[in-house]
Amino acid sequence: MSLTREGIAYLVACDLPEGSYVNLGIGIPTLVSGFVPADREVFFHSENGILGMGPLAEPGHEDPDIINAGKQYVTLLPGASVFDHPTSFSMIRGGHINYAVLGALEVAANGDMANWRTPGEKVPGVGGAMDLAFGAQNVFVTMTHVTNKGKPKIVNKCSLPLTAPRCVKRIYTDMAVIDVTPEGLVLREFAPGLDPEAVQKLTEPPLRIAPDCKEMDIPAKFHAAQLTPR
Amino acid sequence: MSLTREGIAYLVACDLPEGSYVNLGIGIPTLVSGFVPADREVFFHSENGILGMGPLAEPGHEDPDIINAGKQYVTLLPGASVFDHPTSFSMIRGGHINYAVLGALEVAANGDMANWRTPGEKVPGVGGAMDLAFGAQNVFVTMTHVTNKGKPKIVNKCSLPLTAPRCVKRIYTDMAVIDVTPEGLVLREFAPGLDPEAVQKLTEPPLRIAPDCKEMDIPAKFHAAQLTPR
Amino acid sequence: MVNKTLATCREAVTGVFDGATILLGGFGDPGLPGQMLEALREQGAKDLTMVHNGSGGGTHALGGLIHDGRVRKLIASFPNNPGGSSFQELYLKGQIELELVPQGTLAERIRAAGAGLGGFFTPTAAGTELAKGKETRVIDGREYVFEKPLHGDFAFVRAHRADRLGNLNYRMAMRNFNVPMAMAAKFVAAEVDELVPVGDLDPEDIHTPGIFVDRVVEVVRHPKYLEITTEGR
Amino acid sequence: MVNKTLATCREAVTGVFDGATILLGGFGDPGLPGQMLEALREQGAKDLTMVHNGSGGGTHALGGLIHDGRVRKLIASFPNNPGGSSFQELYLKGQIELELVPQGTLAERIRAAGAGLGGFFTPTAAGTELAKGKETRVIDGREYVFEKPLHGDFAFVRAHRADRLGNLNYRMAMRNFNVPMAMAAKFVAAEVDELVPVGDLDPEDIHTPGIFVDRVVEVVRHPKYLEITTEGR
Repeated sequence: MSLTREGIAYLVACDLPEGSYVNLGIGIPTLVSGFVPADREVFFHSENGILGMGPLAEPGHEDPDIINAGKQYVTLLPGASVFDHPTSFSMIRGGHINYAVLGALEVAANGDMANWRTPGEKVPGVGGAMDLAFGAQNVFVTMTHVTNKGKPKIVNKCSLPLTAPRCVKRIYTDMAVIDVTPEGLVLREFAPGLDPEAVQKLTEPPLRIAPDCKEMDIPAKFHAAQLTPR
Repeated sequence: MSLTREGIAYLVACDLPEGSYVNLGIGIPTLVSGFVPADREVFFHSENGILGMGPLAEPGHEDPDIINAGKQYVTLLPGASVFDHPTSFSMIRGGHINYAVLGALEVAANGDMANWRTPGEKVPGVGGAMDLAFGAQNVFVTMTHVTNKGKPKIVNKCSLPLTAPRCVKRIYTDMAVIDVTPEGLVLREFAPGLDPEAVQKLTEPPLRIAPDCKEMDIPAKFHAAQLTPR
Repeated sequence: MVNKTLATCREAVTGVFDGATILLGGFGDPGLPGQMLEALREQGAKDLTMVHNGSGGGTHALGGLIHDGRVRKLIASFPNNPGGSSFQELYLKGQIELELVPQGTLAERIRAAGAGLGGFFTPTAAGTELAKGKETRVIDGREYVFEKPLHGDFAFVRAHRADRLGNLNYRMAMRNFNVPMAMAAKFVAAEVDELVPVGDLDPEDIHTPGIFVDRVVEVVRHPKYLEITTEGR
Repeated sequence: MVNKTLATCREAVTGVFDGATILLGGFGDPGLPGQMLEALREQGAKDLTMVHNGSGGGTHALGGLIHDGRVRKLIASFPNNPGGSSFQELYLKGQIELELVPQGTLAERIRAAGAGLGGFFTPTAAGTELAKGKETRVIDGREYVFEKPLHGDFAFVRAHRADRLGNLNYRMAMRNFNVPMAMAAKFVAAEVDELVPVGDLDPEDIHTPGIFVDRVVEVVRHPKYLEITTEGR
């Protein structure tokens, strides 16, 4: 068994503490905001100068001057603020953002992360990915555990150009939650129906098993029959 | 004959073109804003985050949150704006301020200027003086031509610690208006009743006489019988 | 009386010369001076270096300028935005140069130019491909990359309201690159939704003081330019 | 529910430890957190490094802290402001250390800390006494001085309005050093004229977003603290 994309996002949302300031990357991370418990205040940041971003705007109610970094029309929650790019990236690079949740192509055992150049991509683009990976207090990665070809994305050494070295704190996949620690990767949770050995089999570097390692406690609606395609 | 302090300020005010952005230092420079012709728009900047500063506030009408860099209560003119210190000094250091009008203790023939440490002063303080001297597009100096002891303040080489090297564009004194040029000091105007020789006598470096050098055209109320004490 | 207003964007772009470096504000649609770009297309200057977060979209505005072959070089963080086909095509043909800069570094380099700094050290990109060939330095135990200021000959921005003194006010997420870009070019022109009398803008609501701005043009928003410039992150 | 408000300044300064570096906002009276300073005097921490434009005045607020011998070092641009007698007396006796920094460099060093930069090159002070012993570099033909970021363990600022999320709004010339200082310390507390419900501050009127702020205390303005802190440029 494994998790849906929503399941991965749900796990991240559960781990974001009240009062935290969070930047969500494109892909699975954008789903995170939808799973934050209603009674928990978490503040979402957008690189283009918004703090306190709410859900996407309802069709017909878009404000043309309020978009997120993915250029979607979004809303502002009460208490939101707007500012310019230098201020926005001061929040990121200055270590004020508590959590950056980013998609990744590869994560290495030492926390190196690659997410800005896909193998086939001929025109490079980096956007705010590096600033986030270098600047946020905690970088959480969400991704499928393996590539479409079934190869591990958690590797001994990244083969793709790095976004930032040694930046990842925790990895959320459709199979597991893994911490990056100075002593290496530590398996904290595995998807329902799996066991540590099954996760290790699809993970290149050796996993240490956390003393309190356990099967995920996650609602059935987030269970998937197979590994989620990328 | 010479000029009053107001007379020096008047001369500067006449030279500030319409639409210019100007920072005025403490002392004679603060008098400049009072002599800008009523039909000429000149914008005054204050280091603490004001552009478009008006006259001092009338007693009883002070706004506690509107002061100038000298900590006096001032007013804002229509079109004024307020901002933080980094923005304010970006205006200065970034070369956006057209004219800084500053008092000085010494100016050298090459434009070196000293105005931040007086000889007797035991506790140093620099404030925004260096940023202005380094950053403004044009540094105009206003000062009495000689010290209280009758010594020239326009010297071959500054003896006091520099505020900035080679920064002064023009010097306004109670005796003369002198340009600092790559070819040395050039006398442009002299006070009514004086002549170039009289100015040269109290100026250490040699003065070149501008082809159109002339006696100042300045109202009689700005004339002083003697040199103005510092 | 100071009057920085002009009647048309055409007049605002007349001075642009071949080979100029142009800072182009906006991020997505908010703050993008679409009409200035259309005027620039008509004006004809070529071999331009354009500084913008993305590469524009389709064949309009920045995308159009690139499509017309008028841009020699793009300095951007995300030129592979969806829909930015003209750039991508020309880039793959080797007909346009690219300087790829992380978004925060791009913003900070522009700010440094406006602030009169000679350069700065940023942690972003240290140890990655984008730091190759750049000076690095370990400061207090962390590795930093040296970055230089990025000045423009021209900056074109879009604001919400303005007065004849060039004071600009932005709505919501319009500030983005416009605030630093308006500080960092020799000549700065803004297209704005609305011109208001001097004094109508509260001193606390002016995000770009007039000292930074040379020309202002009132351009009522055209729905066309709210659609065509959409780009991804 | 996030609630960054505290009832008293006393609670906001409890964590200050001996030897801490404190960024103190304000320029003259506007934006000066006078009650935080009084609370700090009572709190008792010593060997402090205070970062402020001037040295305060008389024996109140910053002047009082200095007068009480609690400040080991002052980092300032204009410590010789008229009325700042306690500092000047102690300085001449060799009982307090001074790091003199040009005002623009001081503001930029604080901003650099908040922005996560490792340092920057400024033209200010190149070739003068204040650049002695500092790294200099010629960049594009001009000489610059290298300056490092200036971080605080604590920052105390004063704003006009705030909400429980720590969002701050400043009136008029209150922004000064407060905006960069609120970004540059591990713990940031603001005293404010008025606490308002979340949503009352327009997103465009928030000058220090709550992300930078840890604690907020409503302190009705006391005329005393509008007088005593006056200092010269």
